[in-house]
Amino acid sequence: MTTTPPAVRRASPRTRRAAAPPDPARALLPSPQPVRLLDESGARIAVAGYPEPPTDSLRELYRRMVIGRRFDLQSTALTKQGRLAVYPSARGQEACQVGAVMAVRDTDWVFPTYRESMALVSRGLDPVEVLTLLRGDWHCGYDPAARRTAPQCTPLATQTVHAAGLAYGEAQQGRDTVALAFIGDGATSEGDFHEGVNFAAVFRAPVVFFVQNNRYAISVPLSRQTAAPSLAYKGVGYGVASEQVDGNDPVAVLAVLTRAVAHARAGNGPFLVEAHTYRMEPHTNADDASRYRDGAEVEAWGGRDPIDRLETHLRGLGVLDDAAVAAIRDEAEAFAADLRTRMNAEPTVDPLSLFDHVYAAPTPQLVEQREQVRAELAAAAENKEVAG
Amino acid sequence: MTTTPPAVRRASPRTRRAAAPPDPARALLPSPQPVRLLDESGARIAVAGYPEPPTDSLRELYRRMVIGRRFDLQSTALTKQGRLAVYPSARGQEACQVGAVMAVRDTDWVFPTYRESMALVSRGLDPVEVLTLLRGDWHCGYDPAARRTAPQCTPLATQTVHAAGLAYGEAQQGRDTVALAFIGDGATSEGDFHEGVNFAAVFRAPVVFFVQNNRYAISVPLSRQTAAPSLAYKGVGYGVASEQVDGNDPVAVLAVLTRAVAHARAGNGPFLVEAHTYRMEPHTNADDASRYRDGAEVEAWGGRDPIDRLETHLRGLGVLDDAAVAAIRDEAEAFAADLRTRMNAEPTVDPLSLFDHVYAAPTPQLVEQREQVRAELAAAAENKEVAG
Amino acid sequence: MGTVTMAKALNAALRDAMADDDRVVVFGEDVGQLGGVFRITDGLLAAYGERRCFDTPLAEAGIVGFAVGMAMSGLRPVVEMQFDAFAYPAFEQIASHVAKLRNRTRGALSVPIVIRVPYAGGIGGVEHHCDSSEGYYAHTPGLKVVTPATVPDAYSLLREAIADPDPVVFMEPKKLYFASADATLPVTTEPFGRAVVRRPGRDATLVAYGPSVPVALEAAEAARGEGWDLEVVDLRTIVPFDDETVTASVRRTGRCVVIQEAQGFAGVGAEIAARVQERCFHSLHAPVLRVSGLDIPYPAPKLEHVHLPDVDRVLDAVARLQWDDQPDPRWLAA
Amino acid sequence: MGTVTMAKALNAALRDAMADDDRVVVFGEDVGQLGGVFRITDGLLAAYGERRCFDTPLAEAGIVGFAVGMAMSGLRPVVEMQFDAFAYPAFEQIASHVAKLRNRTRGALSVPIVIRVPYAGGIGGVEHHCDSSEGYYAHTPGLKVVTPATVPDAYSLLREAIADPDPVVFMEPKKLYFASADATLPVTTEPFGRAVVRRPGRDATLVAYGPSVPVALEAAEAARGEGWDLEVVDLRTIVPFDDETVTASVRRTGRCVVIQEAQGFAGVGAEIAARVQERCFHSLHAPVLRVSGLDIPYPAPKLEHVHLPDVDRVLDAVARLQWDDQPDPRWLAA
Ligand SMILES: Cc1ncc(C[n+]2csc(CCOP(=O)(O)OP(=O)(O)O)c2C)c(N)n1
Ligand SMILES: Cc1ncc(C[n+]2csc(CCOP(=O)(O)OP(=O)(O)O)c2C)c(N)n1
Ligand SMILES: [Mg+2]
Ligand SMILES: [Mg+2]
Repeated sequence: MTTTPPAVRRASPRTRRAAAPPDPARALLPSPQPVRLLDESGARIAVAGYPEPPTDSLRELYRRMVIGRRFDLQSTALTKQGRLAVYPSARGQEACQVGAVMAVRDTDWVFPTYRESMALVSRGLDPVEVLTLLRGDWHCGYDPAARRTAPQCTPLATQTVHAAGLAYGEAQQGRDTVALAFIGDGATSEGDFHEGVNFAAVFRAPVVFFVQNNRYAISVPLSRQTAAPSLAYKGVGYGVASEQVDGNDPVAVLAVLTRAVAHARAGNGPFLVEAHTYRMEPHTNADDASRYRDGAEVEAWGGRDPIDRLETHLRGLGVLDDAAVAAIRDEAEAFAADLRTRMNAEPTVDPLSLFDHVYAAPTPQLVEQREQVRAELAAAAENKEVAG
Repeated sequence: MTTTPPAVRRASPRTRRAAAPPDPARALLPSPQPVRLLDESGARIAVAGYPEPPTDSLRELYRRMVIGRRFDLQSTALTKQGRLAVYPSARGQEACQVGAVMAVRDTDWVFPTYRESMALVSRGLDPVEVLTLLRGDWHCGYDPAARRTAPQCTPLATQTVHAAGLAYGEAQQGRDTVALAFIGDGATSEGDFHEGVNFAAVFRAPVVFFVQNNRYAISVPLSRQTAAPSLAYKGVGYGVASEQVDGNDPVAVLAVLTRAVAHARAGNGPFLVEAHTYRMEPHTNADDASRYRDGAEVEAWGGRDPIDRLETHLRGLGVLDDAAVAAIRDEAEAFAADLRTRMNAEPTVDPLSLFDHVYAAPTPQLVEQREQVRAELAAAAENKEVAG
Repeated sequence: MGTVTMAKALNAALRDAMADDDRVVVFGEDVGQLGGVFRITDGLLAAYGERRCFDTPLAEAGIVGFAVGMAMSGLRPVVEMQFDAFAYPAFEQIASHVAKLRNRTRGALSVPIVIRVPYAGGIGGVEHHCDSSEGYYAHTPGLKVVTPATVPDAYSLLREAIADPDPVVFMEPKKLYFASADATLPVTTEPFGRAVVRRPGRDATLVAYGPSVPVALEAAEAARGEGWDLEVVDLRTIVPFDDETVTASVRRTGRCVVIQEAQGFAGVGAEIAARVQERCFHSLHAPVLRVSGLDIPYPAPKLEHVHLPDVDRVLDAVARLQWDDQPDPRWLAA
Repeated sequence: MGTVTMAKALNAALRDAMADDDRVVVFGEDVGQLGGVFRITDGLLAAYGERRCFDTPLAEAGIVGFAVGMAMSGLRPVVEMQFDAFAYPAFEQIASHVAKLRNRTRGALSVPIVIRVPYAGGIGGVEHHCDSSEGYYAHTPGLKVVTPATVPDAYSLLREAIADPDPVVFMEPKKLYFASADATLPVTTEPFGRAVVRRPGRDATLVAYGPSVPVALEAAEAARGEGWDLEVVDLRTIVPFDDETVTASVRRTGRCVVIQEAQGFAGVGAEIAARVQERCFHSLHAPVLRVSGLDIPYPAPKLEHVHLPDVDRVLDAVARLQWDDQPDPRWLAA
């Protein structure tokens, strides 16, 4: 609890010059360039510290990315048909969305944002439950406790602090849970990001903070979020190990996240990963991206497609062939067809359920208001009957 | 406004390995050990990049530190006499308090916290006006606009954002103002610190963020604020140049702050300085520091007295002798005596002034409330007269 | 000028204010190149450049605190909070600095900033995008709280807010952004602190503001069929409050219903009801009733219609104004 | 047990709750080694160790958000905000998560956390240390808002808050911390949602809570001299609100004054006045009056006595309750 004045434990400056101690910060700094295990043509690059994940995992990664993209396209289509109020697409970010959730266990906790519908589907959540929020039925359609997946978070960066608390609470209760907190590049500017990472660091909570730097916060480019060489350089200021990765390289994302999760699970505290990627679609279907970025940029990124890259690699390894690829595509089509069908049925939501979960038991004030709404609904139904 | 995908401007990993580009983060990292220009015995150490400030400045620095400490002791004494409601002492932090304000011009802006009474007096503000807050007369006793000194800030870290906005606004209007924002080690954990530094960095606003790391936030030790090797390592995560300094070495503080201010004024953006120091007194007179730190620690820090250190150095240079030291002490005594006298007079504060500055002109609601209070006061005065 | 939406009127107000006073600067999230998610700042960057209109890092406390600092340097910042609930991160800066700086410094520093907050519901927005947060600001001394319900007021009140020496929280009813009206801009309407009788009536007074004003007007129209002639008062500014207009109306009509979208408990409507009964006690034939949002978190789009005050709910309240001079049986039973 | 201060009772409540349920964890700024600036957590670290009671980084949004996460892991966090105004940085976490998480997840996640907020004035504190912030929380659906005025309630309500399945903002009146009473702990008083008549009376009802309860009692005592027999109702919990007790009292007395320290505009007192006139209209001989803090930022110590409701101001309001059944001339003049 007491602290020692610096000079007691530090060598004097003169001595230091003679034999400077290693800078403790070094170990926390990210690689100065994003880690990349596949180049843009899909060829393998060796990077120390990042062994290639098992081939089975890569095949599964590929499969989920294909299904994930199909899900994403289907969801965007559903907005056009008025079946979804809004959809924030993750197309282009498949390596991040799928790679990250594949790096954690079912018993780990995931803290997603609005952007992570694909990640959640990839984690095995029911796509209809995931889309409940965006269809406008209720705020969260899945059971977060059962799925160990927090509600998709809209107030930016607030979930990072929850992840820290959850991870610390789990550890305190002797469970080896890791918390995976998703966050966007823009949201790193929020104070809550700072507080979330710092709490995790101070309490050595097993959290992986995973920044998908897709270069925009709605319309605002990265240059307006930070003057840092890279967002991963924020780690050292918290005493948190960090890394940056090519977010369109699925192998690298899975490898870096696997290392980060292992680091956290082993009790070494949190880990910060920044993935450099790009969203191919507008912010949501309601956004007009042509106002702030040009087609050439989008096209250039289209050439760095993460699915193509992994497919090339796996074909090269002989793990995938035309038939396997076709089978996965068929599976994705079936997935989308099923989703379409199920999204065609509009569930009704009981208006009186509005009063059910404000508190564990309604206050007298809510009981009164509930009674008033009940009476209104009954009167309306009666009027309808009379009219009909 | 548009961004380029990384691979276009970056060499491929293979090429990189052949000739790695210099890490842009390097230039932003602080010295791995605090900069020190005087060792604990007062002997000079040479450090590249930090020339010794002019001797005249050092003499003035010494003078102000002596007066500053005397002011601080007097203020603590005033709390015991009930003349001040509360006083957060800066004893032990004289090098930081005085060194920092000496590094800026009168036309620069200072953003102090409750801890900076000494710094403000050293900046030339009337000590009675500075103590108005702590005497409980009004929230701020000096004219911040005239003195280019924000009100002493209690909500932690909030002033860092104001400093960023002020500095940017000044620069936008063609003025070469620098903003000096004081902050404590504990307050760096607040989200507003993150946002303040980041805004300044993104807009290249000329702000010097000066962290006085006195190792405690009330009772909470530094180890509960950060797991970082040092708070100065936060700079790189914002793209902000940073440095750490021995905060009990007045020469180093002045030298580092002078460099930081020059950096900011030259248009290179903000600069983050962490000074390692120690508060010798409890958090305020109301605090009981024995609950959380032991006497040995306090004593060890007492041995690193910043005034003694500078005095030794200046005597060594022949700039100070017994007579000069005595003259400065006399000046400090006179300063304290004058303060005592002036603090004995309790100013009256007009109760109706409560309504004067809520808005530029009172709302009808406030006019009504003012009238009610006026009537109450009149009735009370009448009762007194009748009774008396 | 013909037909103008509220969004365009707000845009014109910003544009004209920037033209008239080069201390006016506009910033926030997505207000530059994109022109704001509701396009209220559309074209300002092109017209006035990066110095006058710019995007900031994504951090609301930062935006508001930065505005405080810029105001200290002599500028007049107008900042946008993207949605109501996303102003909450700035709450400390607003409550502890924006609202208090003039007071703390005895007027030596002022904070002539405008915080624009698109607020309230009715647009099918997902959670956190539809809060009615005016109550938090109205309860904070030192802030002025303004909310237009008409296109001319949107223009005029925003111009006044920018010119005002005090900080103004300017609440923009999202659901009215694309409602249009015949209006000629520029226009000057009644100043801050003046409520306006939007529809005269003899039988009861509906007091409303912002998004509830059209609901009140519609209800008044519908009430004609039931034989009630209702007066509708549009507050326009919540702080300062126009006691005079409200009180005069209720004294005349003897009955009053207050309408707000926000959850009811301890909100602005409570204040209005409390003030009206205090000042009009002997004119009242019935208690002042309130129609407000339910005391629940804002619901998902599919159920927001259950939450929001609508014409039926207003008429129900009017019907309970004891026209037969009989006490409300609901409260007698309790 | 003899004489106990409210501070000690709160300490005992935490201690006993921690003994009874090892999911209860206490954290915040300076709550460990120091025992809190008001010593409410004194000795908890020594008794239960770092795992159960610990200091955090200095960041209120972090503290509350961390508590949310810990609650999700099955623990029952009790966090301390050091002073009222220093909870504002946590406002987003409180309004958008703590208050809403149960609702958002249809009850799948609950947030059984207690946010302790030392609040209100009367202790000569400098700026930002004396805000009465209960209005912000009471206006936020999903939060329970509790404030004890007596030593037994301090103990019992805090125990209940910790055991409650919902988030509770527990407002502790600072000026009562060191007021003591004869009390035997542990003690169980009336549950959440029940107001208590602290002093029966026939002529008028004073409704108060937290720091204003002693003022109300003192005023009632003083009023005897003027021939008024005043009833004093202590709300204890603001949310849920006890309409039954308040309404029954006012129906009996026919007159009501609401007292709160907070600035009046759109605060809890407004809600109470609005509810009472709504429910007791035909029993009221005079409008419901409010005595509250002024609509100004909390003043410096030297002037706080002008701001705070005191006995004289309460008696002035009581005197204006139209005992001669004449309207208040102030409002007729307007
Ligand atoms: C606190 C808060 N402020 C503003 C918003 C509005 N908003 C929603 S998404 C978004 C951009 C986020 O960008 P980023 O963090 O980069 O994530 P991305 O959308 O690119 O995945 C903004 C400003 C919000 N949801 N929360
Ligand atoms: C937002 C906020 N939270 C809490 C406090 C209460 N408080 C006042 S000073 C202090 C400790 C600050 O420590 P540090 O930043 O290290 O500065 P020092 O007092 O050591 O100079 C605390 C917790 C506050 N003033 N503001
Ligand atoms: Mg982004
Ligand atoms: Mg400190």
